[in-house]
Amino acid sequence: MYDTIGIWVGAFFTLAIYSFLYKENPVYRLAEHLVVGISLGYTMVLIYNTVILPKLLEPLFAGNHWILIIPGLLGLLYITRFIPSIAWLSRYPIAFIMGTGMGIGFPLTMKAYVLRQLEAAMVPLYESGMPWYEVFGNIVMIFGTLAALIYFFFSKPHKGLFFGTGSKIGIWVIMLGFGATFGFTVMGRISLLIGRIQYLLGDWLHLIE
Amino acid sequence: MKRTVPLMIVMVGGILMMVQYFIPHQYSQVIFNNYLEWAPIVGAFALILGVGSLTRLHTHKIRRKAQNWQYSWAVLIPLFGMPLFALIIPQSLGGGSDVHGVHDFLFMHIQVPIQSTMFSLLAFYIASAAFRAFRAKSALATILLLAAVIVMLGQVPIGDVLGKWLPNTGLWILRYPNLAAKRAIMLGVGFGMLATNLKIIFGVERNWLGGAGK
Amino acid sequence: MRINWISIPAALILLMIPSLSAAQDSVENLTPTDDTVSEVVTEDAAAEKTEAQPAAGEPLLEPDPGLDTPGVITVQDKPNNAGDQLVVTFEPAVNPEGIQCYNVYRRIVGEVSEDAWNLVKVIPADEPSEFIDGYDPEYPIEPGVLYEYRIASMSLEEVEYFGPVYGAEIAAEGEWFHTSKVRLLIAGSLFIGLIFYYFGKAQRGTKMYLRPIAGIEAIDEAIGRATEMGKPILYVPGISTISDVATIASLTILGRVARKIAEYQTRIIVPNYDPIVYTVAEEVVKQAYLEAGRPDSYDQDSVFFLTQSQFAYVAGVNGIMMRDRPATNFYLGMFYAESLILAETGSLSGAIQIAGTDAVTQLPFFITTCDYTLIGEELYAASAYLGHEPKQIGAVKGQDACKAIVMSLITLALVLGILDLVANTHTLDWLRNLVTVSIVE
Amino acid sequence: MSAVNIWEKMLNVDRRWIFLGIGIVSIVPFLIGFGMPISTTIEVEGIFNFVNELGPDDAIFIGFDFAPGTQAENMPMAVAVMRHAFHNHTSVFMTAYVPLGKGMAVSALDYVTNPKTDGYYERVLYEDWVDYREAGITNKEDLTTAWESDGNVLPEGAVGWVFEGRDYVLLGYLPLFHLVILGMTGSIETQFPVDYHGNPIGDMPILMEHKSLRDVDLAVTTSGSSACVAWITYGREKIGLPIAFGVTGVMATDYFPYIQSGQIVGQMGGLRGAAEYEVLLKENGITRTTDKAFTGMDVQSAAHIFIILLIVMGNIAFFAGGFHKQTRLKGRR
Repeated sequence: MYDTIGIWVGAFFTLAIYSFLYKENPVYRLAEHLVVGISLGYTMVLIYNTVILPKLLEPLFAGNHWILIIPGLLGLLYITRFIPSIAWLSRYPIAFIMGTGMGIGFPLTMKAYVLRQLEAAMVPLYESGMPWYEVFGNIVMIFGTLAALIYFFFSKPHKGLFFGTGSKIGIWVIMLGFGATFGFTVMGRISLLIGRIQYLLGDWLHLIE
Repeated sequence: MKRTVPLMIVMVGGILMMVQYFIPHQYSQVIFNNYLEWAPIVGAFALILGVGSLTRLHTHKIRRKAQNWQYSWAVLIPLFGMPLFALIIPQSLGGGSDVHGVHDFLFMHIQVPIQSTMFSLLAFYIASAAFRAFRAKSALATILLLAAVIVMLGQVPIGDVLGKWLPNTGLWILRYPNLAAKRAIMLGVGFGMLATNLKIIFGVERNWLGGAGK
Repeated sequence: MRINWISIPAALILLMIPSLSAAQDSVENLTPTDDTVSEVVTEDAAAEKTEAQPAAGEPLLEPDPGLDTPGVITVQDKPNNAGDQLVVTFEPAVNPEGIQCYNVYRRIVGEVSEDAWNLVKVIPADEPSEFIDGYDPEYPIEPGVLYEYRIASMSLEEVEYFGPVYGAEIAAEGEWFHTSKVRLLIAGSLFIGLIFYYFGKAQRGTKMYLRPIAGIEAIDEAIGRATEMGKPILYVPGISTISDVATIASLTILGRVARKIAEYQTRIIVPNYDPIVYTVAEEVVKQAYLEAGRPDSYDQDSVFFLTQSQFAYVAGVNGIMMRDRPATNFYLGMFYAESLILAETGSLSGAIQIAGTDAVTQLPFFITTCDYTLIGEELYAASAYLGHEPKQIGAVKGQDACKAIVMSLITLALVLGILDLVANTHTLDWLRNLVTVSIVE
Repeated sequence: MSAVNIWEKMLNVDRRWIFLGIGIVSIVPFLIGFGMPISTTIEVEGIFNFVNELGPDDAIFIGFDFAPGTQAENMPMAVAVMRHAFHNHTSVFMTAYVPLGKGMAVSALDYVTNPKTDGYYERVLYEDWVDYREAGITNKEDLTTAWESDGNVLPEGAVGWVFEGRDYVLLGYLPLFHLVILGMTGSIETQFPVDYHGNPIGDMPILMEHKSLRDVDLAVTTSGSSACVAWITYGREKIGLPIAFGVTGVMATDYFPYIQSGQIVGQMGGLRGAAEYEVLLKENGITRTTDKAFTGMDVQSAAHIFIILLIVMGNIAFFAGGFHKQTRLKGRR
């Protein structure tokens, strides 16, 4: 019973959203507003159950973690954002999260985004037993990376053999990459539609398995 | 006090965390472990900002009877109903275990279908845009569209049926030219992120302070 | 300008020398030297040698005299940690027959009660007889504390046969620098150094060259056309928050666009998604009208907050496009799925469209539907170029220098790779090793 | 009526007709069902083979790092990996990077343990086998034997038991999850003292054997945002934890560099990636049938063809109608 009602309600709201394709209407507007309220309400419960209660209140009331008052108070400063005269106090917790996050991120980004990628770009063009299309692929990969980097190089005009031709090849490679992204994006959007149709035809109407 | 202290917090915090990475010593670990304990607590309160501004926006709408103000109730009621049902009256609808409460019903059978459907609207828009806006206006746009068509055909079973070269070419584009483009972008973005990290830590970039008075 | 280019190979060499030495360091770390190995103290070894202790819950079985126990245990401090790990090596039993696994027990020296022994590791008999103790969060190793170890061979019937107790002579200690992170430190310092070098240069007022970005010309031209047609201009600053780099860049460009518009006396429409971005955007446009000397022609209603719901925002902006028929649409900033719907409607309304974002997944849609697109970093660079803030230009320069280093290294690798192929050498591996950062700490 | 007007009329067709077209194209193949075969790629095989090598002593993480918006793509991936792990008796930890991901984890588990699902696993809640735990029976085989010898019969259609706290544990969501990953490299329990039911996880056999991420063999992140990268930056780069990606089609192309550099063991991209995994599961006899992703691929074929036709027709109308001659900007590309 619970499941049946649930699926009917779900199907109703699914169709409510699709009605937007025909025309904007009150049912769509209702669905749109509901989702904003529910998702934030859900997050509130979750944060309370997973952080505020077990990591702040319980240790505090257990009495041996008084130090946790500091992050608690720092967090409460967010509220000052709503009192214009002391709104600047809300910058403190933001600064704490922002600064430490930036600091932690720096070496790790350097490692994952730069050094690892640099290392992986240094591959031999040919190793014994490689089919021709892989060798050709490696050539495209190395020269393509270089050319695309030239395209994003702002200190020199895109003229001459190196910068001119390089950036031109670069933009071609970038366009091939974007073409792939385009194709995959189309695939992704269709997949989401497929998911909904499976829900409507299968879970709701039982027309398909 | 209003600008200097936050900027100092950012700088001290940032440098401390950066240096900490290179020091394996136990003192540095103690700082780090404390930080791991504190950060989620501070971060959790950020939710107040979201809840607060949403409540303010919609109560204003209701009070001023602005256009479509009735719908604001559809935001406010579940916003405060969810915690009410989850924490204070977590009773079950279907009997038995706690998974079948009102709170879970709202999430599983309203939130999930609506959000999934919202995104699937894009499938319709992509079809429409394919016909009305995706133009091979220039050489570059033409390459892009050609690559897209090959990849699109290569990714679905019918590509295999049309000819083995289709999926193979699609995969080749993905594995080599696409990789080169994405790696170059990644390196560029990586440097961009690193530079932004530094600019924020050293107070060159201060936009994040904005919006709370001078 | 010339000096910058000379500094790059110099920096390269700088990068290589220490990393080479670091590579040697890390090799040395792997081979233990004598003074780091502790002397092993045997303690009533003979007494416990044959003593068998049944595991809890198991019936007492006849001790199997054939089951051998492991030999000498050596303990070393593991380098590059907080003093909470020890490397424990033991000699496996000479006769491994009938041994299922080895149970490793540890206790603090001086604690004598029987429950002082903690089972810290179970090693199957066929696995290497070296392990790192201290990963188990339940039985952590305290820095500066001396421990004793003993290992039991467990038979297939789950009976334990204890070997002798060995005391470690050294305690775990934390180090003040992680030697395997040298390369990362060098790369990081090099980056910070370059960025600050260009910051300094920019602040001293050195004029720095940035290549003209074609998008800027397109922007001016598009504004001119809107003026000719007497139609408004739509500026969408993306749907992200103020902390997004793309949003910041977009607001800088908005300033420039608004100034031109104020000069030409055209109308601008800026619908906003984020409340904070809205307040900043309003300031930016007001300021631009002021700078253009026409503060009186600023229209209060031109910058406004629309809604904070993705699809409602799109519907709102689409409505503006169909009603007001702007001659030019700017989409600059961070975009998500809505980019497609915006650009499609705009293209249908016949407007000139200029887009710019660092959201890679949305770029293909902009490229196929818009007249001009700023790709990724071009957006940042354009804003630095237009914003005339010296440090921002300095940062772009610094990043370019780093890209140059990366490009030279990849080129060098390419050359060495070909050399390896032709001359059958192994120079590429050597170069790769220089930039390889170890994963496991 | 001139020729140009026909093209113009065609281009300005009410888009609701196109909406209707894509709607029909996406529904009809479901009702007919071609079941066209799908070939597998090395990117997905990489993950499959990795999980296939794992046994009862090993553990994996499945990160439900997506919101309901992308569940159509991400959910089949997570479900496929979960079924693979349950089949091999590999322990499964479930976490969520985004708040709404916790709900996704719950519904994935519900799906795999739902009697309506073909080849489902019968779930035994943590409190239901407390006696066995207290008697010290925590080994997977012993537990099943003891459980069945006490009169518990595997329901018809089920392919095995899964014990909460032994075969799986649902940890859920925490804010600033990248820091949670960092914290779990030292100890999982300090980050998640209790599971989502509120059971203390420290007493669970699964936790006693896998106390930190160092004791975990693989983390599969199913993600609809850049959340997956955090597993690399904070998990892989810190302790070398092997990572596998299950990402939406929109993001899939961005992460090919990570595959080539060896930072991830493999990647499932979009519905196609999930379908490949389902095919691998079936081919290797781990499941009897393929699942939702595979069924969806027929529709995917039809829809792709339809969209390509639209692009081609649109461009023909555009060029034949002479719209391309309305040059707009000099600096255009």
